[in-house]
Amino acid sequence: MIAKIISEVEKLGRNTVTIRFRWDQEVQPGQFLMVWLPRHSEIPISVSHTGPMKGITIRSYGETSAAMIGLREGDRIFFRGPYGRPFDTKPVRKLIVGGGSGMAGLLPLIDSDARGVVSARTSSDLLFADRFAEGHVTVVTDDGSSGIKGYAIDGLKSLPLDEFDMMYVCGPELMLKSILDYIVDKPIPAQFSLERIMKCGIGVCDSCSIDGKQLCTEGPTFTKEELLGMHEFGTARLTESGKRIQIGRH
Amino acid sequence: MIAKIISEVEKLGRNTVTIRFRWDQEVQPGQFLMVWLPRHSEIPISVSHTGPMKGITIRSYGETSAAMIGLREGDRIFFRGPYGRPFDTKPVRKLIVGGGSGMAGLLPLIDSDARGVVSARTSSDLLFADRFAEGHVTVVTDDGSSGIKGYAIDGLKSLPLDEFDMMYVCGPELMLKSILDYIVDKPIPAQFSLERIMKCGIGVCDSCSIDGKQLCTEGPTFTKEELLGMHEFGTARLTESGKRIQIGRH
Amino acid sequence: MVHIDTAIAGIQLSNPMMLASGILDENGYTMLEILKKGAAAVVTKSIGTSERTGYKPPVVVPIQGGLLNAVGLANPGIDNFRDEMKIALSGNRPVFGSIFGATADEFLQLGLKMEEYGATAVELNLSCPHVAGYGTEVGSDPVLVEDIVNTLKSNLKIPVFAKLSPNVTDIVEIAKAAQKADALVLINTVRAMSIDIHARKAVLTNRYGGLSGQAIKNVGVRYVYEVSKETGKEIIGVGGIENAEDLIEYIMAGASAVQIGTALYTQGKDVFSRIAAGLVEFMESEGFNRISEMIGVAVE
Amino acid sequence: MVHIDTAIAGIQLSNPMMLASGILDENGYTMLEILKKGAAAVVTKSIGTSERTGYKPPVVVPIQGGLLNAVGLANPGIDNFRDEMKIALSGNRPVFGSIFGATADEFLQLGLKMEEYGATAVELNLSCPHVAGYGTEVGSDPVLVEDIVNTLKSNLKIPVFAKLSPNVTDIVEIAKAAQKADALVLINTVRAMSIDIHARKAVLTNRYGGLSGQAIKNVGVRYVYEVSKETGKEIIGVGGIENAEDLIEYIMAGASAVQIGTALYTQGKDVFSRIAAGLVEFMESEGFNRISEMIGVAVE
Ligand SMILES: Cc1cc2nc3c(=O)[nH]c(=O)nc-3n(C[C@H](O)[C@H](O)[C@H](O)COP(=O)(O)OP(=O)(O)OC[C@H]3O[C@@H](n4cnc5c(N)ncnc54)[C@H](O)[C@@H]3O)c2cc1C
Ligand SMILES: Cc1cc2nc3c(=O)[nH]c(=O)nc-3n(C[C@H](O)[C@H](O)[C@H](O)COP(=O)(O)OP(=O)(O)OC[C@H]3O[C@@H](n4cnc5c(N)ncnc54)[C@H](O)[C@@H]3O)c2cc1C
Ligand SMILES: Cc1cc2nc3c(=O)[nH]c(=O)nc-3n(C[C@H](O)[C@H](O)[C@H](O)COP(=O)(O)O)c2cc1C
Ligand SMILES: Cc1cc2nc3c(=O)[nH]c(=O)nc-3n(C[C@H](O)[C@H](O)[C@H](O)COP(=O)(O)O)c2cc1C
Ligand code: FES
Ligand code: FES
Repeated sequence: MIAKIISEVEKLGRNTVTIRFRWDQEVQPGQFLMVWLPRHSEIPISVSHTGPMKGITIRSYGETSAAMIGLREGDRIFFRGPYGRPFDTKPVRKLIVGGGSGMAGLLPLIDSDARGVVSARTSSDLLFADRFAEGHVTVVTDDGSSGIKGYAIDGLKSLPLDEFDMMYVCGPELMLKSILDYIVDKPIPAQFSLERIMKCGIGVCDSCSIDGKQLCTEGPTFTKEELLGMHEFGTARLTESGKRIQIGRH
Repeated sequence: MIAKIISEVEKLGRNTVTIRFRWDQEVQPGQFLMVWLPRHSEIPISVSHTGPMKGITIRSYGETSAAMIGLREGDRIFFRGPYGRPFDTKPVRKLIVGGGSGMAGLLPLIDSDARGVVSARTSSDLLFADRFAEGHVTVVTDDGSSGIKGYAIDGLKSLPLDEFDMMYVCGPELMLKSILDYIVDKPIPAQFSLERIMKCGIGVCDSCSIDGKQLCTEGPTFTKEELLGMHEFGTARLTESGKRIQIGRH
Repeated sequence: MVHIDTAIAGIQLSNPMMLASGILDENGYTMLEILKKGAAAVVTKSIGTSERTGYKPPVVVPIQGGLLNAVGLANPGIDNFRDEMKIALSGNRPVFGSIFGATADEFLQLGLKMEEYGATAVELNLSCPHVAGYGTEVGSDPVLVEDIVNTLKSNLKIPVFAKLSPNVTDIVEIAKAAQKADALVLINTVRAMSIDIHARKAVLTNRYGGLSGQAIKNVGVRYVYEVSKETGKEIIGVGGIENAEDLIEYIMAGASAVQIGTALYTQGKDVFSRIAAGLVEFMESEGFNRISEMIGVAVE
Repeated sequence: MVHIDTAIAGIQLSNPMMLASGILDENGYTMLEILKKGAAAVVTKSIGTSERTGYKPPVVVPIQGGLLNAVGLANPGIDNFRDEMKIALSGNRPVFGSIFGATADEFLQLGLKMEEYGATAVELNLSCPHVAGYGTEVGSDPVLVEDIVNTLKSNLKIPVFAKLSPNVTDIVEIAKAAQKADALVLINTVRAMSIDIHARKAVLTNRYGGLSGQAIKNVGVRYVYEVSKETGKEIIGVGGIENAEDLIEYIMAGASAVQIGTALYTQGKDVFSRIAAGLVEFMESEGFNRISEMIGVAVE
């Protein structure tokens, strides 16, 4: 494992923090780490800050992420990586669509020109909407507590998709699915970053697979075209035990 | 093991052959191979031809070397290496002193200017005396069947040692010892290549050691100065079992 | 003309390579993909009688020369595995159902289900913890091994493979206890552990784990050789195979076919086609026409 | 201020590293040289009652991740070893005499000689072939191990170390059989083999050999951890140590000192001073002042 001293912990709302640490390793937007919290577990977390002072942004969902957001400056962070296929960042005019903590992995893509759709269940869960240039972001919440009331897709509908070179999407799989369905016959190219259970991060345990591809090595980013051919996308996944279940709304 | 097809076997007298094979590996004069003959044994043999078409020159002493000289064109040769510290070949005016099969490892050093003293028990055991330029070699045999009757040292005595930049010596240890004793207070620099039992060739088994140095990794070449400090040089060695014995004339 | 097809327990394989149990074989679609990538057959993840989530991660740790794993027998339970078998079998290549249990009865129950699901053979994973003995595995008790193998052989129609553990004093004794098996699979992982010196703690949640990959190749070759020599049984070799040379070493030590696991991590999924190409090249240059001519040639 | 000295069985060591048995320790002058290079102590090659030339070469084969060896217990016989001990002891550091035999009586005879020669301790190599059991080692028979250890402990004044083999089903059982030993040495080599696919033959003349080096590091750490946890005994860790991190892993798993063998080949003789420097650096940055503060910290 790589061990680094935490130089800063920034609180982002109620249940989310960004942990910063110096690590001189090239990491590309879209890649992730397997972050280990001894005596808890090891979980996949995207790199939200890819400069020399790296950062990861963690939202508390369960046991391990809850414990991780309690880490403090001076504590150690243990991880392995970087893993995964990064986003292709060459396209110039970017449209960034993030749901919930999915925005963490999209943060490194935000430049002054980027346009964003940031969605969450409720206003206090919105992440990184403030990082876009003024007037460049559309906010959407399930409960309407901020911005448009609805789902990410509702934020997208008002945008001129043909003005972008690439759409980048990250969030719950059903959100990704609804967006893929929406753009399937539109000319905009898109890359999606998926999340599934990840136990190994290196392509051996099969817990993260979708249609025979491993999210951890061949993903987590996939293009629109790649996802279109997949039966399991938005329909089925395996649980921690390996049991096949239908995908429900997170 | 490296396996190569033998392209040629050249007979050099009664009990000595040179085996040639193509091997695109840089080998320096003075280095050796651990040559394996399946169902027999594995023995250290110097590289006598260091160009792309490598060669080793083997004299039959015992079980394995006797079997090796029976190898034929088209057979396979198995070995690992190259091992050992090579000779320093920068010095220009070379004096080459070889006893018996010790000439094999000196062959790559012979250039058109080199001067040689080639010794052997008897005329038919002389090796590579014909590879020196005309008039550049002094032949010595124990029984006087060719050249001077005596030991290598007797061939040396008539030579103007101060005309050489380096002396290179290889042969039985007692021959080396007598030469070292002879040149100890003379200004000529010298490098000696030693032979002891070698079981591993890579510095672990301790069978080839002399004063704590391993012939296979720190030798087999040693300078005059290095040998001068060694108690075991010319006096003691370990047998195959590891038993300490005095060194007798081979 | 070189032929790289082979057979094990009467089952034809288009080449000697199959996917090892526990690596990329929990999801039926992944097994299909591995078959497409050139594996002649796949072995499923080891399946037990009931659903288990296994240990919390870290369950796999990359180390020098291989992997350490302690997945904790995570599996959906045999009843939930029917779909995955169906998907995998749609590849029209052999699918071997790996099963684990603590008693002969558990193994039998699982074996019958695998047979019902259409498994081409069952592979008995004898490396799960032995309830009776402390720190040892089912596979280290020759009486239990014999009971399990014989029970399955008398009740199943499909071939039965017994996968043995290297963590025993005398593997020949265990191999003889498993002699009714149609083939032996050698070896499972070697007991090992990794400590993180900064965390001052074992990395695997289970602390102890199994070592796989290059580090154990020569251990596997040794067991295949010894068991082949002492029992003459058909053997599937496994442990650290990463290239054609490794595969040939196992074949010459007495294996009729091999399994590949950790190399999916170190070499990627093209490992099957790359090894197949290297195998053909070797056989051509060495004058072998069929795999059968190479099996056990080094054994003496 | 960081101190890297440690102690084992009451013997002070200037640092935790000693030379492992069988590597560069047949000639007294070589042992002296290794002490000069920074080893705190040396263990001699294993010596038996009579002179043996061992197997014909190849007796050592370099492989990926380490070495395979089957030297065949080549040794000059205890009576011819007096001189080498004398030379080695002139270095004024501990010299541990390693001995091997097939019976308690042979071990005793050898142990008494080593004591007479001035050995600081004896190390019992329990990995030679067991005459009674086929394919197993003296060290896999707990009754014999107990007999050997107890016989030596009641007759020698110098400390007795028992070096255990990893090639057993249950190492804790063997460690308990050796509980009277002053310290346990873990581990000897792991059974393995290498086949040359062009020669179609095992490379080692003995065919089977022992695997050492990096490939077995995590196996060794595991045994040290398990035995430390289950018996609480003092342990010397050995197997694949090549750098300071490896050494620290063993110490945190419960070893009080370590031995280094194969790294002399992979890293050269400066390995001792390089590891010592790395150890000091680690201890400084992690706030450890003494080795004793690190011993077994990962065991839980
Ligand atoms: C490639 C990748 C990148 C990620 N990046 C981030 C990030 O930057 N920031 C962040 O906060 N989170 C990220 N996640 C999600 C994060 O890994 C999970 O939230 C975390 O594993 C939950 O662990 P836990 O122990 O806290 O919760 P648990 O107690 O394990 O689970 C809480 C709930 O989440 C479900 N769950 C757990 N893991 C996953 C998963 N991987 N996919 C879907 N459902 C899951 C559980 O089934 C349960 O319902 C990422 C996930 C992946 C696969
Ligand atoms: C670095 C090195 C380079 C060598 N280069 C060559 C070479 O180019 N050509 C060549 O013909 N020979 C060379 N030799 C010598 C060769 O290795 C031995 O002749 C060979 O090992 C003998 O093996 P065998 O099985 O034929 O004889 P054995 O039956 O083993 O022995 C025959 C006799 O030679 C003695 N002997 C065996 N090996 C050695 C040894 N290494 N040193 C001293 N005495 C030994 C035995 O004790 C016995 O008396 C070299 C040796 C070394 C160490
Ligand atoms: C992550 C992982 C999980 C494994 N799970 C199983 C398993 O469920 N059943 C089994 O019999 N072997 C299991 N094994 C062992 C492999 O099948 C194989 O015997 C071992 O890894 C050696 O082969 P390799 O070096 O090619 O990986 C597992 C190995 C790994 C690395
Ligand atoms: C060439 C060689 C010879 C060995 N001879 C002995 C021996 O005589 N007695 C013994 O107890 N161990 C012997 N060993 C085992 C080592 O002492 C050690 O336990 C093992 O090599 C693991 O440590 P390493 O990985 O640091 O080499 C030998 C190992 C090697 C490589
Ligand atoms: S997380 Fe294990 S295969 Fe992707
Ligand atoms: S031949 Fe083994 S140390 Fe030199």
